Amino acid sequence: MTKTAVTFRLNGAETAIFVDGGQNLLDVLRRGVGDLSPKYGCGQGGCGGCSVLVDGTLRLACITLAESVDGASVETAAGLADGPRLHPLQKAFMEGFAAQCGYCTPGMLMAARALLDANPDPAREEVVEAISGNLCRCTGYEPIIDAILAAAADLRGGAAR
Amino acid sequence: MAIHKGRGFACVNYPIGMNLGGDPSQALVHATPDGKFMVTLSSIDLGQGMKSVTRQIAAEALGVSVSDVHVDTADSDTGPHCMGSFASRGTHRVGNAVIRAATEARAQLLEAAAEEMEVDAADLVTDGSGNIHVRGAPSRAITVADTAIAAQFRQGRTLAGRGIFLVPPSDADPETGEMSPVTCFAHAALVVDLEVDDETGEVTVQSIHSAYEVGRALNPRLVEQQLIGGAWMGLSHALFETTEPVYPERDPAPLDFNSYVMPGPGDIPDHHVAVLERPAPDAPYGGKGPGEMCANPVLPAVANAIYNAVGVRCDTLPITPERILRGLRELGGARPGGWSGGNFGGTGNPNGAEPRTGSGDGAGNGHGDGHGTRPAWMATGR
Amino acid sequence: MTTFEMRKEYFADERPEDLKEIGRPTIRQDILGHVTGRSRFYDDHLFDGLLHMRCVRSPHHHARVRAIDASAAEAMPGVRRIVRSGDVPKNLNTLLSLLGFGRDDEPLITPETVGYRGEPVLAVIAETEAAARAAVRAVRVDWDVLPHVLDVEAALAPDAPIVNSEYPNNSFDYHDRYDHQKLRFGDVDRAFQGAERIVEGRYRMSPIEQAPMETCGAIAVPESNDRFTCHTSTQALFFSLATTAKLLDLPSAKLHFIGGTVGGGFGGKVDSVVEPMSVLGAQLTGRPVKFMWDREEEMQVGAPRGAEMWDIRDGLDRDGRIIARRFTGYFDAGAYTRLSSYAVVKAVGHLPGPYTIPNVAANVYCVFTNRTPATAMRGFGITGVDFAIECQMDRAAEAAGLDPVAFRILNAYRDGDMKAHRRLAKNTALIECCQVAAEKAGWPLDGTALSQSSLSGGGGARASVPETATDGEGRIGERRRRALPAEPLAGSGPRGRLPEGTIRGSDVAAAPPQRMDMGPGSGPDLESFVVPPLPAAPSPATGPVPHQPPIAPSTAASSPAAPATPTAPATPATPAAGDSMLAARLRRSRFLAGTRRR
Amino acid sequence: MITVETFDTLAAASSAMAGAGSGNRAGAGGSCYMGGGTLVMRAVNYGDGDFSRILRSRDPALLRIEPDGGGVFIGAGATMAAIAGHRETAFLAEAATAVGGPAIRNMATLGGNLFAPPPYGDLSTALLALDARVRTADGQETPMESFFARRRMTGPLVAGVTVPRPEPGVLRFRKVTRVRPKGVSVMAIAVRLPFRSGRLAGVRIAFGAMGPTPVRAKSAESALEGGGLEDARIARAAETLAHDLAPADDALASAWYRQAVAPVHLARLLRSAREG
Repeated sequence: MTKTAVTFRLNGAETAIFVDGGQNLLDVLRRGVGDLSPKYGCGQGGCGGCSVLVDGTLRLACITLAESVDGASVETAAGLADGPRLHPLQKAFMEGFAAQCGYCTPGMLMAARALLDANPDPAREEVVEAISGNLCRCTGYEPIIDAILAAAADLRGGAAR
Repeated sequence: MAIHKGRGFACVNYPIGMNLGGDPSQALVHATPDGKFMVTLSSIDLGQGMKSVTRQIAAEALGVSVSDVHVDTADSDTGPHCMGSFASRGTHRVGNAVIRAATEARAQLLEAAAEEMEVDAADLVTDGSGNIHVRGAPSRAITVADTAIAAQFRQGRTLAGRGIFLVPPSDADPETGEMSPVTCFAHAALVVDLEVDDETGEVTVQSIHSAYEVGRALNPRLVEQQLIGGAWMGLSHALFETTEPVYPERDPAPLDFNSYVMPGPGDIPDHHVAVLERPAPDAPYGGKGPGEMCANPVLPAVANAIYNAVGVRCDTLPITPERILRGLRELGGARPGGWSGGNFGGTGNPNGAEPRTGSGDGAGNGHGDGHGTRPAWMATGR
Repeated sequence: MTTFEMRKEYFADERPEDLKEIGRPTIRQDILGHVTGRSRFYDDHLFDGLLHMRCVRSPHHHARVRAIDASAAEAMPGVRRIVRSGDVPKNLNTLLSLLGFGRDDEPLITPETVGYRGEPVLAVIAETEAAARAAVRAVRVDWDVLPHVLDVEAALAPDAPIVNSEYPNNSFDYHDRYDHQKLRFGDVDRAFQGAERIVEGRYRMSPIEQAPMETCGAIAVPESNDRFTCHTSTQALFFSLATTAKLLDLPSAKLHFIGGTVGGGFGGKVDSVVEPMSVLGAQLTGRPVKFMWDREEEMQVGAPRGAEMWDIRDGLDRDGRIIARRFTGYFDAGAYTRLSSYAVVKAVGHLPGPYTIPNVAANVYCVFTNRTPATAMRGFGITGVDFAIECQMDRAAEAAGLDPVAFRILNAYRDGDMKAHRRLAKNTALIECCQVAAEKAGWPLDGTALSQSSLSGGGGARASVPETATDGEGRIGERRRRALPAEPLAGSGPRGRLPEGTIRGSDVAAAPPQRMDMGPGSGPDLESFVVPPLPAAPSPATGPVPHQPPIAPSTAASSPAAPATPTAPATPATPAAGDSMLAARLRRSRFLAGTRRR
Repeated sequence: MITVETFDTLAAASSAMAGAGSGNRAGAGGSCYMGGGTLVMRAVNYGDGDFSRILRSRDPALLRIEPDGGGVFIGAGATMAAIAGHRETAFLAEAATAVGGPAIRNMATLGGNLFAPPPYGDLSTALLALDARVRTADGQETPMESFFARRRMTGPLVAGVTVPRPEPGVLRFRKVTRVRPKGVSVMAIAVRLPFRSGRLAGVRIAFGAMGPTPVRAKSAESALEGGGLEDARIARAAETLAHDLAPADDALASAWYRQAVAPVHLARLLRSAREG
């Protein structure tokens, strides 16, 4: 089988790997590179469990052709924390009981991160829209929406200080 | 077009644990050399909070801080048997097993402390934050850590416990159905307020006011997670979900989340929850598992609210816009407040609507007289 | 918006508040792993040389495999192993065999006749998932398509296709005796005759997918110590381990199962299909093998909560008390038993809902149809009938002209009441929940409803078990006898086409008293048998018996002309066989015995 | 096994595709052009595409959104997010935003939307209502309607569309879904309602998910043409829909339901247009 070399930055670290034709980014991140934070939920682009940022843009890794990220910067939930220091979103999800089984959480965090990067002061409806491609089967979404709003407030406060 | 408001009620009880018993769970507890405790299970945490609630139960039963307890699960080589995480059995069965294991470990802890302090173990109590002292004399104390070190390195004593909980198996009688299904029940009641679009059959659920009796809320935030998420799933089952939309035909069959629909983050109603606690005598600190029963009352309450709104009895799940629309067509249009009336309510009626006396003429006649006036209970809540 | 309040004033004197850790909103132990993406779910383990296993599945609801040609698939690049039904050492199981409940009826990989669309007949193990998929597509199966049945009522008809050869009546066998589980408490038919109002309803629900965000899966790894480690998404670790040991005929000591961090389950991860598949794959290849469902499989092949249908008939007195309630329930099990048989028993134990009703009867069927087998889901055995009951309660309240909440409080069970399954109610709190929910919603209740309590008003006369009418209707095979093969069916005992209520001599040992009068918790009082008034029975003499309403039509208010009381044969008193049956069940139980039998 | 070929220009990709004797999607040669991947990669993941070769192009022209005569040219590679966020295509923002969640909108392209089977194709429905023209790699332009009538995976690759720019408020869009805020279409409706001297002139009404491709409701257009948005006229237009729509049953809704509520949703959309 033909392999294609792909080079990209993963959470800031240079990464190079050979991929199969048609292989998706989720598979490459998980099995190839060993970043297990994005999750397989459907392989259809329908659940958001594999949400990652590619060059700062929210994408679904399971329907991203792996070789299309050659030269790009990929960010995953594994890169959210700064060493032991959690990102405000992580803290807010933790304190707000915004995860139960935790399987949707990494994807949800990346969707929220994409929102807050673009819009530090979102209205509730904007949060709802931002996570509308990310499914959660446990929480009923309410705690997740609250946590994202709390993190936004935290981030704004942090910026002011 | 018209949007019709409706409100519906339902209440349920829910059996806790596997039906007919025979579903044991075990737990092991042991101390590390300096008095931290490991709880070893083979139970599954699938989001309901098994690791967290058993940790709190163990801490309580041991008399130590939750930060000094860690739950390790699930490895069949190290964790003793557990029947599994289903049937709302986790808190009840595993929790009881953990209490037993922790109680045995605690007894050893107190004996070890008593030996160090040269007092009677029966006179010792724990303060829940790492100290053991003589009852009524907090200054006559030893730390849990020192006790554990002494037990291990001086006394040669283990601080460990084993626990099992089993509701003995039973059977159902073939002729009468006599049986001992479970030992305790959780309870719930709720009111759903919604709107029905009588031209499209679309339903918008606006609010839920609920009361859930859970024995004891061992961790109120975990209980809240279950109740809020469970009510969401109840709405989903009431209005959205099916693998066979035209059951019993198998097609069309949803194959993805675009066609297997569930309420999105924009479909979430307000939910005002009250939790009542009537501890079950045989449950860990009285706690009953809230994880399954929370969804159940939502389904019929939604159906009843739709009937209240437009007079269509929705007896088939899920209650899709199509089913409602077909019902409306059969009915010849919406019959809001569809209900044949009765003499009830009267006190604190926020609408000021007069109670009516209806025909009460029996089954299925949901739309007798006086559609224009709503019974008091139909009034929109706060 | 969510609000959350603890109503500590209720049951305060039953609840010591001296606890330190219990009741605190302690943060979840697993939350740091969840928010950092480092929680290890089953698939979050990496193995060199991991192989991928996928199934060839039936496109038909019911079909026989004439031949399978896997030669092209076998020759494809990356394909390591074709796995055939013959590779499964003990290729027949029923999940609840671990409890000694039901007969083995389902293969892991089906050798010949498939009973549902999606049933596996072959598996492929390959280097990549893509290679496995390509190989699956290259397998050619020659199918002999058979007639199928999808509707529960049609499946119970005499001439319906046989879905599951182990249960040729298309219904699960209860107690080696009946084609349904019974509940009999008091005498509903007599009570209907005295009822002021009759309320009836039929309620249905279609199958529901548990839809955990993590699909079902397992990775099995051959270890250097001649064991297999299995990382699994199971909800029941030892259940899956024991099922795997049984199907693969492996000593359980060879299996090391690891799980416990699961991406949602909701009942869909009890079935223990993925674990034996992956371990089998690891056995056959000597390499780590992953078997997981994609989302399409999760939705259509993974067992859903089954469909149900409930008929409820209520009789109300003048005051709006429910004096009789009768259920006929149908659980659509799909092609194999899985857990549906047990859901039926659980549902029967739950009837008639949280209400005190002096006369209750139910016949509940576990029906086989040609669809994906059903299994557990959040609310197992209860959600469907609770929907039916609570819709019915609104209908009945309407018929009685009562406020729906007040009507429920009027009929609610209270401490000390006898339930239909003959155990006393305790620790009840339905009334208080009704009151609090109504209060929060601003739903006005009258003084009577507000003054009620679960703690009072129960017991006394409500604590007794009423004189109960029983019957022998629904013996195994009665319904479909004419359509089935002539030879006797295994496990169903001696039978003949006898009128309902007739009990043959050879059946007497297992036959029940026809009417029993029991005090709370007591055994049957052998002195008090009387000949029961049985409901009107269908004539046994007329041709193929169409599926009758399992409890014969009542003769209440709506048709007052027929207070049918056919005489039934009196029968000698024999105590119910519950104890001996339990013993048999325990003897059969592999799980309780704790060891695997050879 | 899949091979992927990436070309610097659309023309090169198009001739490679033509050389393979196939078209935009799976053709005789088993080649498939991939834009954003939302549909193609799903098929790859599930192994159910009938192609073994994926063609891509990194031609920057595919991403262009720019004025073109009296209208706008949108490159086939422009994503929903790009269209929703671009000043030149602000009139399409509502329809582009109706597609998927944010991640899908960052990936899904105009080109893919033109070929998406129902219940997808919301943006294409709006483009049909606007009488856009599909431009192919060979420079030819085809009206949307003819494009949909002959839509197949053969022929030259699509370079983009040119869209006549509607006056503000002239394009009205409505998506009916089961799930909020985002679900796939029970139906999508796009109407172009240009008024000239108080009368409608050049009405176009398009429905998505009401047939194998987005489709015009021409009888309803005629009912409105030359008049205003009076209730009676709206009712008359709504009544005619059954003639022009041919929805299928799917897991979201039956054909019966779609037909039953299409007049309701069209009438609501028209009334809301009247009310501004």
